[in-house]
This record gives sequence, C-alpha cells and structure tokens, in this order.
Amino acid sequence: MSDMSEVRKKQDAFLDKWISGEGIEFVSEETKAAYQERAGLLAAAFRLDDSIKRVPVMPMTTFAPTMMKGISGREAMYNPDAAGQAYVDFCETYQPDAAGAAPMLMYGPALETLKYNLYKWPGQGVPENLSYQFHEKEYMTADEYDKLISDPTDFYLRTWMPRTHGALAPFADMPPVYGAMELPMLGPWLIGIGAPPMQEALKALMEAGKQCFDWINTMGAYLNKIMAMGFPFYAGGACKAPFDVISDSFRGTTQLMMDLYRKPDKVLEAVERLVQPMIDAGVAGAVANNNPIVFIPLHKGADGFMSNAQFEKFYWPTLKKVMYGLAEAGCIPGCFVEGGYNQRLEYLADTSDIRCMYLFDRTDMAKAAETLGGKVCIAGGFPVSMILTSTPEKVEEETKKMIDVAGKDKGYILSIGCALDEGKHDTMLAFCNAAKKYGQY
Amino acid sequence: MSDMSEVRKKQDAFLDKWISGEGIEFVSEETKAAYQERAGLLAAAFRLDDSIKRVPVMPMTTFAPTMMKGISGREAMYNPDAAGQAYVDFCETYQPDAAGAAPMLMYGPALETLKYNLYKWPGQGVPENLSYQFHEKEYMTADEYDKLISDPTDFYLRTWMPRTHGALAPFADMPPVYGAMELPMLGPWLIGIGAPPMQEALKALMEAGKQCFDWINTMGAYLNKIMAMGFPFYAGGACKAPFDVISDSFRGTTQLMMDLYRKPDKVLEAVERLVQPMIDAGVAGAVANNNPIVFIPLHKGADGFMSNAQFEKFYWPTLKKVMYGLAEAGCIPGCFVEGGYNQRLEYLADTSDIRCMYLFDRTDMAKAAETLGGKVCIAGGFPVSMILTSTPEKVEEETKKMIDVAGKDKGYILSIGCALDEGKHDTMLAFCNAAKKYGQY
Amino acid sequence: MQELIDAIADMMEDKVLELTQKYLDEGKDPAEIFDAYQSAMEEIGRRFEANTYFVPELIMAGEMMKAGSELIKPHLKEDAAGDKSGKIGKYLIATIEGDIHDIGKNIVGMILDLNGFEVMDLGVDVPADKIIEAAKEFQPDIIGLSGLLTLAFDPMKAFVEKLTAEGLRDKFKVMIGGAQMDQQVCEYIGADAWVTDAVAGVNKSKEWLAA
Amino acid sequence: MQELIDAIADMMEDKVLELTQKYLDEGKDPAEIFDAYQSAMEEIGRRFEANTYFVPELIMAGEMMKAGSELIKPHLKEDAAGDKSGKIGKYLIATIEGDIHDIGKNIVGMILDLNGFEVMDLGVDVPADKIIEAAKEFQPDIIGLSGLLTLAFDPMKAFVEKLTAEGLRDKFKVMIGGAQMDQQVCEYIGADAWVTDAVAGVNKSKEWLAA
Repeated sequence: MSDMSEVRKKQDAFLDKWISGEGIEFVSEETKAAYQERAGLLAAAFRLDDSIKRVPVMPMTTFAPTMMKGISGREAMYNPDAAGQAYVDFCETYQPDAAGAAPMLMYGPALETLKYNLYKWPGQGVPENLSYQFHEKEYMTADEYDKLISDPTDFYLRTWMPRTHGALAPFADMPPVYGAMELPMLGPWLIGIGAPPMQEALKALMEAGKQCFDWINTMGAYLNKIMAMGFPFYAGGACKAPFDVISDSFRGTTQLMMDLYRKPDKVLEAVERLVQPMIDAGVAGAVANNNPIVFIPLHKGADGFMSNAQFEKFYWPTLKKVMYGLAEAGCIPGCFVEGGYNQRLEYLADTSDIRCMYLFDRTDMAKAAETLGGKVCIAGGFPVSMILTSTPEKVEEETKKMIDVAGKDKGYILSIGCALDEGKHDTMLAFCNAAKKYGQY
Repeated sequence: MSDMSEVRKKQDAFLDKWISGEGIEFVSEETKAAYQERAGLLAAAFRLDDSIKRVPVMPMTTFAPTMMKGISGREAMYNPDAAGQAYVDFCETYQPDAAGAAPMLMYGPALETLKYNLYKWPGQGVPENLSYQFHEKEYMTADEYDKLISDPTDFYLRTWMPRTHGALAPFADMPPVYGAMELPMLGPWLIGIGAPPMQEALKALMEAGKQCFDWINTMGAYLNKIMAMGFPFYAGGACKAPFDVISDSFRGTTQLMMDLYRKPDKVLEAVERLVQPMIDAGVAGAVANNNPIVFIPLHKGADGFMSNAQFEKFYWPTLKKVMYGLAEAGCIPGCFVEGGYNQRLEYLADTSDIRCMYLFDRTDMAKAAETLGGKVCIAGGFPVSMILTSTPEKVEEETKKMIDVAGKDKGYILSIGCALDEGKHDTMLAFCNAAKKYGQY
Repeated sequence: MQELIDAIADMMEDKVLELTQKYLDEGKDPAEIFDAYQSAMEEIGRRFEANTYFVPELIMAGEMMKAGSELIKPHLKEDAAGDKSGKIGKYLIATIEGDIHDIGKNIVGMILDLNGFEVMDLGVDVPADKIIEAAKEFQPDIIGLSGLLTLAFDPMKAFVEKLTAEGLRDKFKVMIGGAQMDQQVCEYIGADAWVTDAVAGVNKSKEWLAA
Repeated sequence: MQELIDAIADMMEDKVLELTQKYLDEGKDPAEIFDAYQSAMEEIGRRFEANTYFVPELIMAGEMMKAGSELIKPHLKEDAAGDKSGKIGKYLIATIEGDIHDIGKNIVGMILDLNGFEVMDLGVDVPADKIIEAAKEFQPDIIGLSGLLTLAFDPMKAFVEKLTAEGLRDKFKVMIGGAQMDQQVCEYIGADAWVTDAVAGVNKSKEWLAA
C-alpha cells in the first residue's frame, strides 16, 4: 500500500466533493445547506473530527419505506414511482442524515425477463407482500475453482450466469471469446453466437437491460428529488468481501465450509483472484453516483462462522486489500458488519490509517467503542427489535443509552444494526428525533 | 504431462473415429472407401506408420479455388454458393487427399455488420479481386498486459473487441460482469446493458452471429458434399501459439519486439496466461467438426524473428504446452511452420512422444527430414513460386525431388509450403498427379 | 476407539473413513463404532461452545457422520438401526411461513439429531396451521421455529397465538432461532426461549427435558 | 565513445540515452556521438548476418537511433543535420499495388537509412505508374519493391514491364523483397535481385553501388 496520508487526502477530496452537492439542483439554498450539513456530519464522523456537532442518524432502509406506506413488496419492485415516492416521503417524515436508495428494491420485470433464479421475489416464489429472498444453492461446483481463478469473466459468462439466469442458459454453449482473435477463427465464434438459442438468450439480456434502463430513468427523478431536498445517500457503490462472493452465491455456505478443509489452497487462490474485481466494482459505483461511500456487507466472517485462525487466513487479508484498494481510489469503505464481531474487533482496528466505517449489527457496542473508538468510525448496534416490537418511549431511552455508550469518541453514527425491511412509524420517529435530541456534542 | 502412451491412445481413438467417416452420408460405397483411404493415409503419416502405401498430397488452399474459377475475392466472401461450389470443383478436378475448407474465406456481410477493422477485405479497403489482408496496428497498449493476464475474457470483451469491431465499441463501457453477482448489484449492471449504445452493439453482434449462422447453413451443404464425395478436410479446429496471439493482433510486431526488451516479464506472464484459452479454442473446433486436426499457424518464432535464446524463453515453452494440451484432449496439433525454421528444428523434435505434424514453408526440407524424420510427421516445403510461375513439367520434376528428399522416413505429406490465394490449373494438376505417380512406397 | 473419536473431533475426514472401514473389517462392534461418532459429536459441541469450533466444523462433522453412517449401517441389525430407544426427545422444526431460508434450520436439525433427538423437519415457508397439524401428529417435546429475516417475527407471533387459541400452548415448548432473535423479540412472539446458534439451542432443549 | 557503441549494440536502451545525454552535457562533439550510433548500427548489422541478432534487435536499434537523434539534433549545425553529403546512394521503396503490408518495408527502409542511404518511401499499395513517376523525380539508384503476399508477384512483373516499356529499365536496379520471394519469382518478375531479409538487401545494395 502506498503512503496512507496521501490516500486519506484522496478520500477527503472525494468526501468534500460529495459534501458540496456539486451537480445537484437543490430546491433552495436552505435544502442545499441542509444537504451539506448532513453530508458534512457523516464525513466528520468518518474523519473522527473532534469538532463534529452531533451524532448523525442513518437508519439503513431496504423495503421499510414502502412497507410502512402499505405498499406491498411486489408493488415496490414493479412500480418505481410508488417506491420512489415512498423513499421521498420517508426522508420528509423522519429527516435522517442519510437516505436509503430505492434501486435496492430492484425491478421485477427485468428479473422475469431473465428468468432469474438466484433469488425469489414477491409474486415469484414468495408472497406478494414480502421482500425478495435469496435461494441458496451450489452455483459453482468444487472442480470449478480453476475456471474461476484463471478467467473470472469467462467463468461468470459461460458457467455461472447460465445457472443463475434461466434465460441465459444458452450462454453455457457460447464458444470461448478467444475464438474471435482474428480471421478465420472469428467465423466459428460468430456461428455460435448466431445459433437460435444463443440469439434468444441475447435478446433476453438486451430486453432486461432496457427494462432496467427505463426503470432507472423513472426512479432517478426521485433520487434526485431526495438529494435536492437535502438528503445525501448513505452509499454510492457496493461490493463484497471476496470470501463472501464465493460463499454466498458461488459455492454456498455449506459447501464452502467444507472446502476450507478439503481444498483450502483453491479457496485462497480464488479469494485472492477476486480482490481486484471487487475493488473495480465498488469504485465504479462510487464514481458513477459521485458518492465516495462503498457499501460492503460482511457475511461469513462473523462470530460463529469460523475461528479467528480461519478468519485470519481466509477472510481478513483479502477484505483488507479490497478496503485499501477502495481507499486508494478515494472511496470510503462502509462495512456493514452483520452478525456479531466481538471476536474480530482487533482486526478492524487495523484499518485506522484510512477513512472507513464499520456499521455493527449484534456486536457489543461497548466493546466496539472501547476497541475501535478514536481509531475508526463505528455505527449501528441499535436492535431492530426495538423498532419493530417496542414503544417510542423505550426507543428514545435505548437510543440515549446507545449514544452514550458508542458516541463518546465522536466517531459514531447512530444506526439500526439491521437492514430495515419493515418499520413502525412511531418508533422510527422516536429513533430519529432522539438522535437530534441526545446526539448533540 | 501425463503418460504419453495414454495420450497417444486418445489421439489414435479420435483419428480412428475421423477415419471411419462416422456421421457422413456418403454418395456411395466407393466414395466412402475413398474417404476412408484418404483419411487413413493422413493418419498413417501422423502415426509414422511404416505400412503406409503412399505419400498423401495436401495442397493448402485459401482463395485459390475461387480465384482459379475467375470468382473475385469479394464474390467469394459474399456468395457462399459460389465459394462452396468452387471448393467442390477443386476437389473433383485435382483429387487431393485432404480438402481445404471454404469457411476460411469468411463472410463479408457479417464483417460489415461488425464494422470489423482488424482486416481489410475486398471492397472494404482492398480491391475486389484480391483476398483479405490484415491491418497491423497496436490493438493492445503496453500498459494492458495486466488486464490480459488477470482476466483474459474481460480484456477481450471490454477492451480488445471494442477496438477491433467498430460496432462493438460500446462494449468498452459495459460494466464488469462481476457486478451481476447478486441483488441489488445486478441492477446497475443491467442498466449498463440497457443503455442505447450497448443495445445497438448487442444487436450488431446478434445480427452478425445470425448472418454467420445462415452462412454456414448454406456453406455446410457444400462441405458435406465434399466429404460425401470422399474428401476429408485437412483441419477440424484452429488456434495459435500464445506468443503469436500477442504479437499478431494484440501488441503488433514492432511493439512486441520492443517489449521483449522493455517488459519481458509481462510478455512471459501473458503468454503463459493464454495457454489454456488456446487449448480450449482448438479442442472446441476439433470436437465440433469431428476432425482431430487442429491447425496452428506459427508466426514470430520463424528464423530471423528472434534468437534461439529468445525462442527458448518466450515462444517455445508455451507453444509446446498448447500442443500437449491439445494432444491430451485427443487432438492432433497440425503446425503450419511459416517462414524458415532451420534454426529451430531440434526443438520440434522434442514432441516426438505425441502425434503431431509440422508443415514447412521455406525450411530446408533435407534438414527437416534429417532432424525430424522418424520422429514426427513433416509436410510441405514445395515452393509456391513453382505453382505460380513455372511449368507442369518443371513442377512434376520438383515434386519428385521433394518426395525423394522428405519422404524416405514415411512420415511425410506432400504440400505446397504456402497458403494458396492464387493458383494455375496446369501446374496444380501436375503437382497433384505427381504425388500419385511418385509417392508410392 | 479413541483414535477414531479424535480423528472425527479433529476434522480429519480421510482418516475417519479409513479407520471406520478398518474397524468394520476387523469385526469390531458396529454399535460401538457408532457410539464413537456420538462421543465425537459431543466433543465438537463442547468446542463450539468454547468458541474453538464454528460453523465449518459443525458442517464437516455432519458430513463425516453421514459418510460414516453409510459404512456402518449395513453391519447393524435391522432392528438396531431403526431403534428409537436411544432418542432423548422429539423435536419438530420448521422455517416459519414467509421465510424460505433453510441453512440455519438444517444445521440445527442436524446437531439435534446428532445429540439424540428425533427430529421432524417440515421445511421452509411453513404456515402455522401446518406446524400445529404436524405437532398434533408428531407430539414433539419442543417446537423449534427458524427465521432468518425480521419478516418472520409476526408469523411466529401468529403461530403462538394460534397454538394458544387451540389450547395447546402448554403442551409444547416453543423455541425460536435466527440471526435477529433477542429477548425483546422473544417476548413479543411469546416463545419460551430464543437462540442465535445451534448448540445453544440444543443445550437449552436438553435442559428442558431434564427438568 | 566505445562505451556508447557497446551499449547500443548490446541493446541497453536506458544506458544508451543516459550516455548520450552525458556526452552532450560534457560538450563532446555531437557529430562524433552521431557517428557512434552509425558504428553501432554496423555492428548490429554484422550480428544480424551472423544470426546472433534478429528482428527484435533491428527494431530496438531503430528506436534507440530515433531517440538518440532527437537528443543530438539540436546540437548539430543546421547544415550538418540536413547534410546529404554523407549519403551513399538513393533508394526508392514501396509495397506494390494490391498489398497493404508495411512492416517489412518499414524495417528495410529503416535499415537502409541507418546504413547511409537516402530513402524515399512511397507507402503501401502503390501502383506501378506512381512508382515510375516517383523514380523519374527522385532518380534513385535502386528501386525496392516489397510484397508480403503472393498476389504481389504479378503487379511487380507489370511494374518491370512498364519500366522497360518506358525505356527506363537500365537506369534503375530493381530489388524485390518479401517472405515468398525466391529465384524463380525473381526471374518471373524480371528483377535484378531478391531477398527475404533486410540486411541481405542492404548488403546487396551496397555491393551494387560499389561496382
């Protein structure tokens, strides 16, 4: 890694650009100032800025804004206007310091076109009122590590996507693209592309792409409105820990756990291979959205999934490389540390030389503050059960406690430690208001 | 490498399957017998079979069959019926032991659809009566080695093809396919696919594929007819030496020669990286066409292009790996050794433990026979100038000499050492007949 | 048998199967061999509680148990193989209606089985009525509900309410499991206990049966 | 200057430029430095003939010569830089009509230039008439035709016929070059000589001029 102070400068430059709201057509000077204040608060937290005025509040919503308005999961995935408006309303009502982004809900018609089977979604495998859910399977066989390692894109296109996108099954028969290297080899390659099943697959891909293009053009108006109203989004890009790519949607949980014993070398080689792709994916989103925060959900490194020794060998080195790669590009790795991480906090402290954030789920926030406070920005930890099953008074009380515990080093962002697929108005309001009330430094 | 006797068994099995004519609907029992005899002759040469009856004759044609009938290069590339018929007529007239394949001429409309600029072809950059010609350029920059090395398919799709196929220029803006790993990241990736220029590019690709698919369906009738008439084709698949991929259509001749001095490590890494892709490409064709011979034109390893030390470091190791990889899949590497190889013959002798063929261009055939005779099958060496500028009598005389020099170890195939873009009827006839006349063992 | 027990506990897959085959070939008592597996599972459970072992080890243990069982079963007497007399209790498990995740439920079911419970697994996305129906039929000591997502909270609550409405609430212990379960949710749902890892669930279950 | 000559001949690109700059800074005679490059080129040619050096070295030599010239030129007097008095002959080179390949022609042109010829390069796919026109204008000692493909044979033949028809055949030596050239083709075309590598072509040309 290069000199970290230079890296931090790049990160700060990107943050400053984001804070400025450059390119956003604000409704008024007041909303522009509000945007700059909110983004500034978050940035100050990332920077562990002692002069920060208060704890930012950042509820991490997925389907909650739509569910809370009585919009079904299916409607949210099929009607971008309804979804977009719900997100706008959420911001207006609860005035968070960072907004969630409706495109996370994804667009149902495109998934239908692709005959997507990696997830089931409302009306397609799960009830219409619910949110989409992952369909765990072995989408990569044990003997395919070498394919993934030697040519990731080839593996994706000709092996993995045919399995996860029913309409793209013919891609399995696509001749390798190397065949296009010159004449006369190009001919046979093109013949493969011209075969009817391949043509149908390409047609489906084009159609799904077009559907998403139209969808984002509709959704974009609401995204712009949210920003114009003064709310920054809590992420610009997203990627994953290399280990999680393989364990989530490639080999699957059970299979990969066994691979740790049966073919550890291949696992290591594969996760190493995916470092750069993940950096590229994260930076691309951040730049495209002019928002330096790259959301990284951490999955199988949580307490209970593997030992520290395994974590140290299989999980942490490549995750760290991804984080530093993002930082070198000026991005802020925003790790959503799912599950508990009490056994891993020391590792996280290692990244104190770059700007980054760890949003915790069920980690003991007192321990997190103790280990990480003053070193890296921490966030979250507030139990989702409080929001879903408790009272406003209780929520306010618990919020105050959380701020007292986690906020003393001034690098804390108040957040619920769970992505919100559901929510309650009174408790949500209490949560957001309590942040303003008790979060002043 | 595994036990070579097992490899040779697999090669022999594939050869036997090819010889049998399985799947071919022969015109008659006589033509079936003729097919089996001709294929058997070639296979015997590959096997260095002492019981072989005569020297097979295999003129390696490209545009010659069409040119000799007064069909222009453009017509040959645009009218598959004319081209196919010309190849049928060539076989009927000259009765070679192995036929060339008209698809080598490629299909002009598909190239137009792709706005292909790697080659200029008749009516598009070269006169209509000529054949297509390569347009040498730097299609890969010096700083792109790492891209090629880390993810070859990604490099092809998003960097190289946009440069060589004008209609696919938008592929340069395709988001990396890793973005499709799951929800919600799939959304942004599909949006990129949905952008109008990308849609146009995919449409062009589909169109060109369809054009080629239709073209091969037309051409296929003639190919089948040639086989039904009793003529095996001289190759089923094709690939290249890894070094040549980079020096021909990636970096280009001049640039790569300098890379040998300026960044030799990257060159080595890159050629190593391309070994498996080349194996895959070659095997795919052989299997698809049920013909084990994989044509490999050797380019920049010829005498004069580099020293033996450079050859030993940059060229030979990976070429050898490709050849053995093909052999392990049951294929017969058929190397077209262009230019002179007098300084490299010892290296070629190293492959005597697999079935393979070396068809020479301007190599001294006496030296080739001396170094390689009884070890590997050799072919070619007959000067193209004899066919194009000499007399039938002279041709007959020279053919006899060539057979005497090269054929004594019984692993020789008579062939002109240059791909035939032009030809003369009287000398061509003399050449083919002389093989029957003087080639009997 | 200690060598076999150690091999299993230490995750040496190849050695485990090799030793198992060897002992069978030597004519050792298949039931004893099977007991060795059981002992190893207990050791693995202890290491899991001690935070030495984690999910990979649980999964590997299950795989070895499965493979070993395949080798042993042909040597066991039919009645012995089918004998339920060793079972310490009955456990009905399901992923609640609306949630289609099975990984957690599968792991818990496997560990329960390894720990001597007779387990009936209803699968995923199971409506309350179906669970109650199965409970009446199977008469489990414990009904275990799994839910990976927060959307599981209300269906679980509805299940407990239905159970109560049918006057069956006191007949069965209800345990809930999943990543987002906590005391607050447990009270909200009206369950008897909540866990976020399988071994804790097993221990709680044994504790209930011992009472 | 030997160190510089050796560095160039041994393909040490960085050292070559470093030494060149050093000598210029030290005030050494720029013409002498330039001569060192010439000497090195001769050495490289000898190694090429000896089959020690090949195309990569020819190309690298050209690159170093080009880079070195850029450094030296500003220090040479204008007349010296443009002086043609050192040229040993004039060479007109082209790839013949129908053939669009330039790599071979470019390499030969570069080597000729390095060996003291004044070279006029007409490019690729050049019709016979244009070559003759240029020859009348430029009055080369030698006309060199390049052709990579066999389709070049007939246009070259046509060129020689035209040259003859215009009564110019004896005024110019005609050399043909390219991978498929041989004596048979040379006679067919009516050229004075044929080569398949650049250095052979240069040597033949010098031989003609010496006669």
